[in-house]
Amino acid sequence: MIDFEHVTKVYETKNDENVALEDINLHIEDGEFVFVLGHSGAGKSTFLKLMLLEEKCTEGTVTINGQDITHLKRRKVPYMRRQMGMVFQDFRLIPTMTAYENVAFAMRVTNIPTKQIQKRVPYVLGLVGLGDKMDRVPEELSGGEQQRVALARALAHSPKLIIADEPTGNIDPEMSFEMMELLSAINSVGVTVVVVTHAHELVHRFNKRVVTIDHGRIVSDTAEPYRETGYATAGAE
Amino acid sequence: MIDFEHVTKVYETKNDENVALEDINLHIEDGEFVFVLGHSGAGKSTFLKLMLLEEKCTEGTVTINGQDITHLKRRKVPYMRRQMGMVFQDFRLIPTMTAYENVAFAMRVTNIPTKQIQKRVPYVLGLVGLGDKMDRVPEELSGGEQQRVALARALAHSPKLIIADEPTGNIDPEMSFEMMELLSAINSVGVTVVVVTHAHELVHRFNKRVVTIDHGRIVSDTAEPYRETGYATAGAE
Amino acid sequence: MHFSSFTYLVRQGLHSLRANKMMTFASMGVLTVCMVLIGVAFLLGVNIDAMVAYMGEQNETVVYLASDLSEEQIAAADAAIRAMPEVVSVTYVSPAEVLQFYSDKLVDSVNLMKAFENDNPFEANYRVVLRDVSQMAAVSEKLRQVEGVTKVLAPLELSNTFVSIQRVVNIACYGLVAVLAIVSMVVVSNTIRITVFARRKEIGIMKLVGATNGFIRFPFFVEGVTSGLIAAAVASGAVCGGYYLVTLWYTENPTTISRLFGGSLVPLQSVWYYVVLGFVALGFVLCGIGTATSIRKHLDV
Amino acid sequence: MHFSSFTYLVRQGLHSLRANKMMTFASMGVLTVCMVLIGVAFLLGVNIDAMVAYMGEQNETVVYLASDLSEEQIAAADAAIRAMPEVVSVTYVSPAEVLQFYSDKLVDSVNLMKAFENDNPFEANYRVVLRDVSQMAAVSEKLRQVEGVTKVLAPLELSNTFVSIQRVVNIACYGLVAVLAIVSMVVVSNTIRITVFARRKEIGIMKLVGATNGFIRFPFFVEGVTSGLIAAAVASGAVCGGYYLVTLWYTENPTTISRLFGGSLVPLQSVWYYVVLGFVALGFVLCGIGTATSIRKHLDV
Ligand SMILES: Nc1ncnc2c1ncn2[C@@H]1O[C@H](COP(=O)(O)OP(=O)(O)OP(=O)(O)O)[C@@H](O)[C@H]1O
Ligand SMILES: Nc1ncnc2c1ncn2[C@@H]1O[C@H](COP(=O)(O)OP(=O)(O)OP(=O)(O)O)[C@@H](O)[C@H]1O
Ligand SMILES: [Mg+2]
Ligand SMILES: [Mg+2]
Repeated sequence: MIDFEHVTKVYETKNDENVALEDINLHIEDGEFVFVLGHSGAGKSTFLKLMLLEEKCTEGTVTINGQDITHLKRRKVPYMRRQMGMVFQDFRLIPTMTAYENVAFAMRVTNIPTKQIQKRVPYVLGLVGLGDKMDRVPEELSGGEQQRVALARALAHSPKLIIADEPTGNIDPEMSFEMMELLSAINSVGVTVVVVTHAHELVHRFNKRVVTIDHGRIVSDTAEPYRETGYATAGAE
Repeated sequence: MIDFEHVTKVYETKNDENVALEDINLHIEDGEFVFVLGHSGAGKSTFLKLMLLEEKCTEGTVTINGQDITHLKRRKVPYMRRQMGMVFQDFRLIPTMTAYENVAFAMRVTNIPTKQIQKRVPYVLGLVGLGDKMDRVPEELSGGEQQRVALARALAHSPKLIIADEPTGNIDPEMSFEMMELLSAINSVGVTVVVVTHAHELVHRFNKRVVTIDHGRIVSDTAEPYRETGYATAGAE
Repeated sequence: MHFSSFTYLVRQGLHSLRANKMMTFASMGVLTVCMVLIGVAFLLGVNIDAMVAYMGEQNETVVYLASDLSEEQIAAADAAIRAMPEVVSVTYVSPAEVLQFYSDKLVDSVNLMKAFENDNPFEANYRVVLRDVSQMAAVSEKLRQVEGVTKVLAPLELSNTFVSIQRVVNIACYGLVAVLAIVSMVVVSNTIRITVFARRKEIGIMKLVGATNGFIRFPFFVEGVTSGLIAAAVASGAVCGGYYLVTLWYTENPTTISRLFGGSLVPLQSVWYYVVLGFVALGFVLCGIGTATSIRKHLDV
Repeated sequence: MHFSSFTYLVRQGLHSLRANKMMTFASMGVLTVCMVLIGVAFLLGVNIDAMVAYMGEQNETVVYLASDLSEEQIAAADAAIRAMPEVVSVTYVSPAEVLQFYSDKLVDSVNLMKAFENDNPFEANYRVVLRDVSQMAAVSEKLRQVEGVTKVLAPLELSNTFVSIQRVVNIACYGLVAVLAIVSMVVVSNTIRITVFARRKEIGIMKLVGATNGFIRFPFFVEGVTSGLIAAAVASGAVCGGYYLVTLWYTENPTTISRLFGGSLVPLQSVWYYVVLGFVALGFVLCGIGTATSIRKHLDV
């Protein structure tokens, strides 16, 4: 259960203030699958970063599983994060670790026993089609392969909530579809999934809830199955 | 004029050898607009990197404007690169420089007079819709905004050849279309453009030559306007 | 912490030691050089100290006995002086020897021997060497109390000067070691700060993936300690090996000065453990704790 | 290079100095500390040198004249001795003064004054002080050639010892400075290597965008030189300021030992330019060239 109440995020840069999100109110139930759409710079990534506490909101409160994360004690933050799996827009793989180690690290953090890790890591890397590239460091992988490692890392420790920031931006349509189906399958066993994407044809196919952000505000939200809105299809066709 | 003759690229990693490209033969005329499609990990980025000499091919020769760049003297490499504009898949913006400075740097390198730079940089940043975010460092920009800065940098010094590696992976469809139109417009004044993309709907719209790479080999090439091939639409619908 | 986590984190630390080869190497180089410097300063200090101490051993207090003592009284005084724990050696000098000494000294000017041939005016005396020059004032007072002693000529001014020279040398040498240690700390901790800074993104990623601060810090600590200990090993080898060669050379090539200071350096056997232990401690503290603390500010993610 | 490029690159260098504040600061700190260390070693060396030289000035060669010379002959000899350029001062000591000296010395043992009251056996002599102790052998030979001189007593062994002590001190002090300079080079160049390594991606991007090696290197050079010069300024201030305070304190708190060495340190006025110039040169060479060369291997893109 995710709750945004009157959330505003203002970035302060050297020269100006930048309102990335303004008065966001949103409720996501456990087990939902939500697409987040929006123009470049609309505030989608900021929206996700607030859930992970990578950024702190300027105003309002974010509640996850009944826990007000905006006022969380510093040393409780890691435990909160472990309940989530995040695919970052810029991947954020650790450059000195192989694909295997990157995924294993996220599991290690949650004190999963070694035996289980050794079984699970090849499995999830296999799921994203990288079973044969586990021992490569990120630099030795193609863009799409790195992105899939990031996806595998987000899944590996079986989190209750998966947050993915354009997880298919560097992947071909065929494989994007597969990845989205993977997320959908995970969702079907009760995991909440929030996906930012620009791939509108995928959104079309997957008939899920769509939240559209524009200039820092939620301009449309379909709790019902996906309906074509004016914006959402503007560039897709 | 770009010529690939029997080009093979093998990456050597710690554990294995990895044939990224195998016996590539391709000819691109001056002023052409070429889309490069392919699965994730097919070898598209490698193909582009060979043109920029970021990687050296293992076998074969790459000729650009009649110059065999595989046997270029080291100190001539920068001059060769200046004739090109590259949009990297991972943007590669200099983190300590603002958007303005990043673009200006690529122009400085080519000894363009300061006056001209001061006029041109705001212009190209305006073209990609970032006229108001010139003084932000990459960290303070959204993913799509960073990608557009990278695109602006590639255009800024008016190169003869533009190479773009998934330049719209982080941009919404609407703006992706605008960016592609920008590239198309630049192409129409005689600049050669090579674009790797996963956005098949854009490829559909722009009716250009399409080269498809699969497992390191060119599996289809349409010198004629875009035809639907089995692969190219597999995931696009 | 689970045991499997522990071994994982240790392996993690060792792994990133290899993965960041260049940085490890450079910062280890800095540390090694600092250690060698400290080691050399320390050995220099030890030797200068030993030389000064050697010179201190050359002290001589002259004790005159009354000339009208009986043989028993002389024997008693003799025994009393020799019994003092502060005294290293006692030499009896007869009046004839004193005369001989001075006439040798003035051989170019006058013939004292001849002048005093039959009537030696010099008195017999004891030349007393003290273990510790700084006790000279107290000991000469004690000597004065011995029955039969008429006069005690202690080179008190010399001994004072000597003691303050010793203090200065001591302060200078160990001060130098301390200063170099502090300098090393600044240099090494700055170096570590740079290497950690260069890896701040990595740290940020770990945090975002849900790692606790301890989980991130521990491998850095292991990495730091390991490179600190490697540096200590290299520096120990270099310093001890080098010092051994220097001692050999020094003994085999005596000079006027070196003879003045006893002719040999402090042997390696009696100092190597200070050097090695010091280096290990330094490597452990500087690198281990330095690394662990300098990542702190990057942990606020 | 165009002029606009030049100014651009200089500005670029200064900009990245600020942009990489943390790294600049840390590596500048390392350099400053190394410089201060070198400066302190240098000033120590200069002073020990001065002290040893001061002690050398206390040398004394004794020249005896034949006792049967006429007044003219004595005057001629006197003039000849005083005319020697190596000689700093000449003191005539009459036979009575010599007797007085020895009788004072032996006052506790014998009354020499009384023994030789009427028949002074000592000869008159000249006490000659040389400018440079190391010339003692040569000068005493020259003195021996002077007409009327019967004997020259030069403390040759002492002078030899002194000269070798001087050499050892010299080697030790300037050797220390040299060693510290080398250590600094290793440390600073390693530090620079790390900072450059942390920015290798930036360098790679620049290359891919078509920058020539020189174009990339120049701002790094500017950055290095600037931080080198800032470090030099800070270190100069610290060392010269600190030294000034020390000289004041030293003169105001005389001790037995300090009086032994002349009572005052080498004044700041006569050394500051060595310090400042040395630091500036060091900062320039180490940082500027160090940076420019250590980026080389990252330029192969
Ligand atoms: N530096 C490298 N070392 C080893 N293997 C590499 C390296 N770079 C790429 N590869 C491998 O070469 C193959 C082609 O990589 P390339 O980056 O060209 O793919 P791509 O077509 O651009 O894929 P994507 O669409 O995912 O970006 C991949 O299998 C990749 O794992
Ligand atoms: N650290 C930052 N400092 C200042 N401004 C920022 C920062 N991060 C993002 N912004 C600004 O906030 C706005 C929203 O950014 P955000 O990254 O959320 O966009 P987005 O919707 O994810 O866009 P994209 O699709 O391009 O990734 C943008 O205008 C961006 O320039
Ligand atoms: Mg984003
Ligand atoms: Mg690619």
